[in-house]
This record gives sequence, structure tokens and C-alpha cells, in this order.
Amino acid sequence: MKARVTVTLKSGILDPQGKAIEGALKSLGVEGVASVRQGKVFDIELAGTDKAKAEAVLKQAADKLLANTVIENYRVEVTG
Amino acid sequence: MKARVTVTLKSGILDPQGKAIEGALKSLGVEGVASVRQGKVFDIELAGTDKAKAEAVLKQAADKLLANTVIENYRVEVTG
Amino acid sequence: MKSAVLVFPGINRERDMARALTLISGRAPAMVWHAETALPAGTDLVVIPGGFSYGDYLRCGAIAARSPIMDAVRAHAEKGGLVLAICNGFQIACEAGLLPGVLMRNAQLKFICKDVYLRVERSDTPFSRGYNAGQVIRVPCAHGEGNYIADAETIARLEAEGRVLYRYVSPEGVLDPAWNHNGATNAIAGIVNERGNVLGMMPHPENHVEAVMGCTDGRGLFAGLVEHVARAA
Amino acid sequence: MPGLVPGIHGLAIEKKVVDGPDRRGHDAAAVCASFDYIRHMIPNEPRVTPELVAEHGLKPEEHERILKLIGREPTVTELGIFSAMWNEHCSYKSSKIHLRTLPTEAPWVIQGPGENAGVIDIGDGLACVFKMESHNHPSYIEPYQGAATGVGGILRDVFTMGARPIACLNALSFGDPKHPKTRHLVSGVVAGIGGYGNSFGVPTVGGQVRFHPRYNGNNLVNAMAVGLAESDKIFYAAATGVGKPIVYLGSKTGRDGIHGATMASAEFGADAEEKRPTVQVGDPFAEKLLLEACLEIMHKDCVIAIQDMGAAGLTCSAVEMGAKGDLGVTLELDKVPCRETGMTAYEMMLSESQERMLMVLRPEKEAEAEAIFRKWGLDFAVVGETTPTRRFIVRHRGDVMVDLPIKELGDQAPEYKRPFVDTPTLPVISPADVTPPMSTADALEKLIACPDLCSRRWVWEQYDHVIGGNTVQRPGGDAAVVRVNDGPKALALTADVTPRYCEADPLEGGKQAVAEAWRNITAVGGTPLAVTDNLNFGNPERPEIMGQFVGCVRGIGEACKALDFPVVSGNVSLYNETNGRAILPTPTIGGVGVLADFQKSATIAFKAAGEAILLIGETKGWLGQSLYLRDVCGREEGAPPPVDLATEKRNGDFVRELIGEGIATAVHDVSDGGLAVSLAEMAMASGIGAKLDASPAAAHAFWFGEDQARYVVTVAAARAGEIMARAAKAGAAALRLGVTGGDALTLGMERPILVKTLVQAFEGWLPAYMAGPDVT
Ligand SMILES: Nc1ncnc2c1ncn2[C@@H]1O[C@H](COP(=O)(O)OP(=O)(O)O)[C@@H](O)[C@H]1O
Ligand SMILES: [Mg+2]
Repeated sequence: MKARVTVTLKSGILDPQGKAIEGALKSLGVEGVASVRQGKVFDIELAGTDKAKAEAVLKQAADKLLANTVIENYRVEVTG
Repeated sequence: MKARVTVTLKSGILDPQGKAIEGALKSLGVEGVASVRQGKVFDIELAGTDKAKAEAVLKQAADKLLANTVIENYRVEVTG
Repeated sequence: MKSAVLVFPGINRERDMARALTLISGRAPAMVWHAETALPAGTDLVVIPGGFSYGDYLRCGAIAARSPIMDAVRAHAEKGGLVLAICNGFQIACEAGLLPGVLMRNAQLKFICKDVYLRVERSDTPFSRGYNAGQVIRVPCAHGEGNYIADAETIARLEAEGRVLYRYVSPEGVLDPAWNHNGATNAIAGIVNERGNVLGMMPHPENHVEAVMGCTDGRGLFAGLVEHVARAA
Repeated sequence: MPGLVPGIHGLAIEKKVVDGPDRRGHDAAAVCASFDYIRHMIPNEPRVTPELVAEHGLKPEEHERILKLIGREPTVTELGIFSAMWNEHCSYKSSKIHLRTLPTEAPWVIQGPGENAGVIDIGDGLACVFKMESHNHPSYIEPYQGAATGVGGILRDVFTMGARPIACLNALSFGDPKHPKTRHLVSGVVAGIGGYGNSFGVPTVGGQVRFHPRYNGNNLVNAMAVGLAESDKIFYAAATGVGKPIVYLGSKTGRDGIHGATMASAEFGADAEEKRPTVQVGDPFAEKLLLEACLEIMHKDCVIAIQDMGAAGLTCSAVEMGAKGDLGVTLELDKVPCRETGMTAYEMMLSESQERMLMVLRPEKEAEAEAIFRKWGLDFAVVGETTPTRRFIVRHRGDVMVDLPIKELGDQAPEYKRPFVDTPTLPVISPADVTPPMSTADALEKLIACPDLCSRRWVWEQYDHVIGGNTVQRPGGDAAVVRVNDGPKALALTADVTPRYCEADPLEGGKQAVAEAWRNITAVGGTPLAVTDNLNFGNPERPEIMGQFVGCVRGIGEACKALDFPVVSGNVSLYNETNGRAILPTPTIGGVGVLADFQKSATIAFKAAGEAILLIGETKGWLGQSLYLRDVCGREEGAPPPVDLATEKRNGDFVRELIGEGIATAVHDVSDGGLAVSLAEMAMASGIGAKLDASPAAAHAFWFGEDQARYVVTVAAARAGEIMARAAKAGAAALRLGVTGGDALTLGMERPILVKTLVQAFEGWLPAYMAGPDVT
């Protein structure tokens, strides 16, 4: 099974990278970008075919490692 | 307008991070993860309301800065 | 002082640290592999050294923070044992929940290696008694993600409880954005936990401990620890 | 004949190999027969057509050579192997005959050219292992990963020999700062070098950065690594013993940077797109584990032979192990750890996946070695064995994909005596031919802020140059000084070349590159011991380019001989050109010297006010090819300064003596930009100014001429006279220039320039330039 975990910074947490990218885009003449926040995606191959079980595994992976829940939120989706 | 640019490594390109994460998940006892590939997401606030124009801007941003098109692919979606 | 230096895959300043500890405490530290589940009996000081544990992949320190030895380190800290976490060690300590907050990419998004100036904010802790309060020391830093960030309440508490021990300042000891090379909140370079027995700091005092190498400003931190342990005994 | 048919299925061959003497090598007819048959058995194995040969960069006559050598048409995998072994990079076919002329011996040389890196004895039972290598083209395609994998490759060359890397250097050449791609390349390359070295944990302590329009489209990344080993525990590639297991270590194999970029889609099949050769990505974490694991098993004496997988990975390393050991090698590709599915033999043999090693282990120690590698989380697989047959046999999925004579693969590589024409000599430019467009003070301020002379801080602050706690002299001086273990011994390290000199006069330019490396080591008080050279040139099939190459190598050879500074390792990078426009000839010289006591090393910073400033070496005011002429007068002209090697030696030995005796308080050699720039750098490094007497000759020529063999030295004022006399006795020209002190630099009658004004100009350009948009 294929799945994707998306990890994003909680709102309110400062994102120096996003800030820098906003600046860079402006200086590159890319117009109309109001704000940028950077996050991570993990494309994961899973053994087995049980969707519910897969989601459980992914949640576990995210809680235990993929996300730092102090500053990050995550979303899990089994894409098939 | 809100939009998301997702940047992922082209297939075949070594992903040391993904490799390390696979290992860590195993040693953390997370079962059934066959492979992990890490990518980036950029959550972007755009001025204006013209979806087509927005997509053009995002493509430009991705080509110029957000993605390294030599080794990465990207996808652009205006989420509203 | 009996010290133990943790060794994770990808750590690379463990030798520098061992040399400094040996030089100043007169006793070589035990090098403890990440897969171990216990610290050597009688360990006074645990050091989590600098480097790129697990290549800094995922998040700096994230993977190392979850390795077996860290449970032993937590237990050691809960018993009041001393933990010195430098650079990647600081990142690991935050990820392991030994210290609050997180270290983000440097404000200018570049790895920076240069001597920085630190103001010692108080001298009444095991990690700073080797200096005078207000003293300015020069030590090297070498990191890409040393930009200390935490939520407002945490920062407020750290400040209120005097848990910021080291701050980036100008050579004259003045707070100045120009000398806060990584953009850390309140120019924070080093903090301790509530109990005051765990220090995390980004710069590398262990690289400034030999007169023949030009600067000994880093010595005080280790000398202070040795003295503290001696008195406690 | 018996054994042949079963051989096709790989069984009898294996038996024979194990049982020793194999007759197949002597039976060409049988070999052909078996192979014609084999080719039909290899799934969708395309025919070797002239096009396919051409796509592999092999000339028709080279194809002929292959047919003669093996008596039949090669399989496609074999063709790939020949193209890898016989390309310029691995075979040195255009450069070999000239490289042979380089002096490579001295009593302290333990291993000269021919191994992964050179090895010299530095006393106390210690050896210094070092080499420089280019990663030019990959760094242009993908600057971060190209530069990173360049550093990874050279570090592997060093620890493959049993040495722990203690320092890295890098010499970088970029195009015109105004070129749209330049900034992107600079930021990517610098980040990549730092990203790899910092994570691996080696201090990057020195190097060079230059800009010139001739590098538009062909930037150069030359990386040098220096390691320490016990002089009696050096490891080599040569395998010994028959039937020994060949072990694969490190990361898995993927389709990284496969040479046959143009490989016929016939072989790749429908999903060619997906399988297209890919950019190599560096994994410094894996390399750090590989380092620790390798040093550990070497320490435990498990290793008979070891070879890193660099260019043409598995192919080069396996062939080198066998050929150097006079043995055959059989590989079982089904055992090779792969990262991707469905990899063909062709892909596995030519993959340039990083962080991999090949070893021959002591069989009795195999288990111990494996345990160590598992502990470090690295892949470990027995992928073959040594045989007595001197044949290179590769099997995959039951087919014999390769069966070649192993020694001939290397020894019989083509060797070319390419035609060359000497570079025409340029006129000597006399000071009178140059009218100063501005005052000396203005010219100095302009020069120290120009791209080629301004501070490189922006670069080296992105490199961890203090890790290890042994960096006595950090970047910014003449040579880096790195303490050896706990001292007092230290190494002096530098990388040098002045391409504009090489272009104007290859012979003098080659001499100058070596002389400047020797001078930089001398200026910190080191005794120069040996060099590694990284020869970057254009297309050798053009006689004028070959002329540059030949001239530079001759110059390097002469200088290395005269200065007792042998070449122990190096690398050649040719074809650095775009649309027929070649780079400036750039033979980078990496120099290594030793200091008996690092506390006696000299630095460029003035130490106190009121000290006498002396100039050692003669000043004629040579403006040809000077930066003053180029960047102030806008003229890239004339013959470069000649290098008198005897004078170099005399002056350098004298300065080294002064340093050793603690008489010289500050020392700086005079190079790019001339005397005024050297003095400015000494002032900026210290914050102490200086007052210089009026120039005895034409001011612009005296202050900015780039005459060679010169050093600025400060000594206690009271000793100046005595030192002048000593110089005279030593036969070293010496001139009293003035005195240190104040907060400004004053050149004769010129307006004083505040040192802090100089610093602003010096530090300003690069950060300001890099702050611009990074257009990819
Ligand atoms: N310009 C040169 N001068 C001296 N030795 C050289 C030069 N170029 C290559 N060599 C030597 O030839 C051998 C093969 O070079 P190279 O293929 O770059 O080594 P590796 O395969 O380890 O990268 C090495 O021992 C190297 O030191
Ligand atoms: Mg090699």
C-alpha cells in the first residue's frame, strides 16, 4: 500500500525557512506571494492491504518519529 | 488564495533521509513500513483570486526556487 | 569527575569532547554507544556531544533522541545527575524532552562556523560557576540549525527563572542582533532545565580549552563542573 | 569440448575457477564460441553497433583494439566496461606519457602516484596520506550534490588507505560574477562542500576561489583530503591469495551517474524514462559510518586489500584489485545489494553510487568484520572471489555477462601521444608601458575589493574549520596549519595555481603554481614535503590545449625537482570546454609540509607597533598578467612573472630560518596583487597599520608588480640591521620597507588609508554579491 504523511509547522511557530523563501521569491520577481510555510511529506510504502491497520501504523510512525508534536501537526492519508 | 506546492525526489534518486528514517522506524518497533521517501511541502498564501494566474505564479516559484528540477519533481495545487 | 560521552552514529565531536574532559578533569570519559541501555556505574556527568547524529536527517537530533541509551540518560537526569548537551547534543536533548523548545535553521539559512561571544548570565550554577556573571567568553560555533525557538510562555519562564545561562553578545558584552549570528530568540545560546542539572548550548567550549591553541575561554565550563562534583562528593 | 556448454550456465566455470588453472583463457576459439552462444542467452541483449560504440565514447580504432584483445565482439556489458576503463578519466590515455615525467620520489615518499592517494612519512611512525581530485562537470549540472560527492570521493580515497582524514581543502573556479548562472553555482558548490565535510566531521581548512569568464559553463571543483595513518599500517588495492572472498561494503547500488548516459534504450526496455541515469546524491552520514567501520576492521587486522568504488564503481575497483594482485576476479552480481529493482549487469557494473567499498578479507576474520559492519548498520555482502586465472568474470542471473583478461583491461588501454603546439610567448610589459589610471591608494582600495582578491570569509565560514580541535591556523593565512594528534608536530596545507599565468606561459605558470604552494608552506614556517596535482584543461585533441598541458606539466616537473617537492598523487580533468572555448589552464597544486613545533608557526598578522617591515626577494616591478594590470588598468596582457627556482629556494629557506629562530614576528608571501596587497592583508589581519617608505622605483610597478620569490617579514626594529646583513650573507635580496603602527596604512607619499576602511572594502564584496537573487 502507498501512503503519505504530511507534517506542517503549527501556526504561531516561527518558520525562518518560509520567511527566507518569501524574500527570495520577491527578489526573483515572483509577484503576489503573501506568505510561505514549509513542511515535509513522507511517501511511504506499506506491507499488507488492511487500510485501517495501515493508518494505525502511520499514526504511530508520525507520533513516535516523523513529527515533533511540540511544534508540528501531521496528516495521514493512505493513497492506495 | 491558499495553495500547496509539493516537491518530491525523482524516482531513482538516492534519498539518504528516507533511508535513515526507515531504519529508525524499524528500531522503534513500527512494523510493516517497506520504504520511506521524504519530500517538501510549501503552503502558500497568494494575493488575488484568479486561479489560473495563481497556478502560473506557483509554477514560476517552483521552477525558480522551490524545486531543484534536476533531481526533484513538483506538483502545484490551489486549495482555495 | 566521572563522565560519559554518548556516541551516536554520525556524531563527530566526541573526540574533541573527550580530549577537553581528559585535559580538565584529569580523567578520560567513558565512550558510551547509543545502543547501550545503561550508563557506567557512578557516572557524574553525561555529555551529549556535537555532530550530525543520523546525518541530521528528518530533524536534527530526532532519531538519536529515540535511541535506547536516552532512557538511561533521562533516568540519570531525574536523579539529579548532570547532563551537558552541546550543539547536536542540545538538539537531541530538546527532541528527547530533556529541555524545552527547538533549534531551527539559522536565520540566514547557512551553516556558520566562527568564534562567537557569549555573556555568562549567572555564575551560581554547576555549568557556569567557572566564570563570573556578566563575563564575556569567546568560543567557536559550527552549526546550521542553532536558532533557538520556543513558545512565548516557555521563553518567559526561561527568562523569569533565570534559566538562560549563555547569550550571544558583542565582544563588549552588549546584546546586538549583528552578533546573534543564528537569530536565536533573545539571543539564547544555552539554557538549563527547571532543575538546573541539564545544560543545552550550541557553541563548542570544548574547542577552546588549550592555551597553545590560542584560547582557553571554554575551560571555565568544564572546570566549574569538576569543582561542583568535587564539592558535592 | 567438455565443460564448455555447462560453462554457459555458469556452473562448470565456477568449478574451474575454484579448482584453479583455467584453460579457457588460452583457448580463444572456445571463448568466442561460448560467447556467441551466451549472447543469445542474455535477455534482450542488443547487438554492438558502431553507433553503440560511439555512444560509449570509444573511437573506431579503440573498438578495433578491443576486438584484437579479446578475439570477438564484446557483450554490451563488456563494452560498457571498456568505455569506463578506457575513458580519459580512468585511463589517462592523453596524459600518461607526460605524467610519467613528473618527479615522484624522495626519501620521505612511502607511496607515489598509482594508488588511491599518495603517502609520505612525517616521522614518529606517522604517515600523511593525501590527494586532490576534480568533480567539475557534476558540480555544474547539480552544484550542491556535485561538490558534495566530490568531497566524499576524495575522503574515501584517503581512508581507503587506512588513514583518518584530518583536513580538507578545495580549489574552486567560477565564471564571470555577472554571468546569470555564477551566483547559483557558487552558493550550491560551497554549500555542498560544507554540507558533506561538516557532517562527515573533517575540518575544511583552506583552498582557493577565483572568478573568470573563461569558467562560464565550466566551473571547477577540486577537492583535496589529507589523512593520518601509522606508516606501517597503510592499506593497498592489490589482492593476494586465490579463492579469497571479495566483500562489498557500504551503501546499496542504484542507477546513480551511470556513464552510458546514452545507453541504448533497447537494453532498458519500455520504462527507459524511469531508469534514466541519475544525479549522484551524497550521503555523508553513510560515509562517516563507512569510515569508522573501515578503520575498525583495519585496526582488527581483517583486511588484505581494499579499494573504494569511485569512477566506474564496481568495474574499476574489482579490476584494480585483481590486476594489481596478478589475480583473476569473479563477481556474482546477484549478490550485490541493490537499491532499485531490475538493475542490469551493465547498470551494476557502471553505477557510481557513492559510499561503497570493495575488500578482500582474511577468511578467518570474515565473521568479525561482518559483525563490525552490521554494528555500523552498513551493507555487507560477499560478491565474488579471487581466482588464479587473471580473468575478469561477471555473472548475473546465471549468465556470464563478462569474461575479459583482467590485466589487459588496464594495461592495454590506449595511450596517446597527442600532437601539441607550444603557446606563443607574449611580450614583456615594462612599467613604462603602463600609465596608472588612478593613485596608488585608490588602486589598492579597488584591488582588495575585487572578486579575485577580496575576503573569502563568506565561503569558509560555511565550512567547519575547527572540528578536531587541531586547527592552529584557520583559513585566511598563507597555509592552514593543523596539529598532528597532540603535537607538537603539525602539517601545513595549501592549494595554489594562477591560471592567467598558465594561459600566458604554461611552463612558467606550471612552475609558479608549485612555487607558490612551496612559498605558502614556507611562510607559516613549514618544510614543504610533497604535492598532489589536479590538472584541469580543455580538449586535449586540440594541439594548442595539449600544448598548454605539456607546458604546465613540464613546469610543474621542473619546479618539483628543484624544490625537492615530489608529486605523490593527483588527477587529470580534460575536456573542460564549451562550444570550443576552453577554461584557463588550471593545474591546481595541493601542497603538504610539516612543522616540528606548531607553536613556532608564523602568521600574517602584524604583532605590534614599531616593528621593522622587511621585504625578502627582489622587486623588478613585473606588471605583465598582474591583477593591477587586469582589474585596475583593464588589460589582460603580457608575459607572466618568471620563476627563478634557485632564488625561490634561497629566499624561502632564509625566511623559514627566521621563523624557526622566532625572529620573524609576522610573515606573508607576496602573490596576487603584489606588495601593497600583502601589506594591506597583514594590516587587516591585525588591525595594526604601517608606514612605508616611498617606492624606490615606479610606484605602480613597485607596489603592484607580481615578481615571484618574495616575502614580507616583520622583526623587532632593533634587529632589523642584523637581519639585513644576514640576508645579504644568505644571498637573499632584502629591502627595509618601513615600520608597523597606527591605525592606517600609508604607502610612501600616498594618502593614508584607515585599516578599518580597508577591512570594509575587503570583507564587503562577496557577501554583497551573494546576497543577490539565486537564479537556478
Ligand atoms: N596529475 C597527476 N599527477 C600525479 N599522479 C596522478 C595524476 N593524475 C592521476 N594520478 C595518479 O593516478 C592514479 C589514478 O588516479 P585517479 O583515477 O584519480 O585515482 P582514483 O581512481 O583513486 O580516483 C592515482 O594514484 C593518482 O594519484
Ligand atoms: Mg580511488
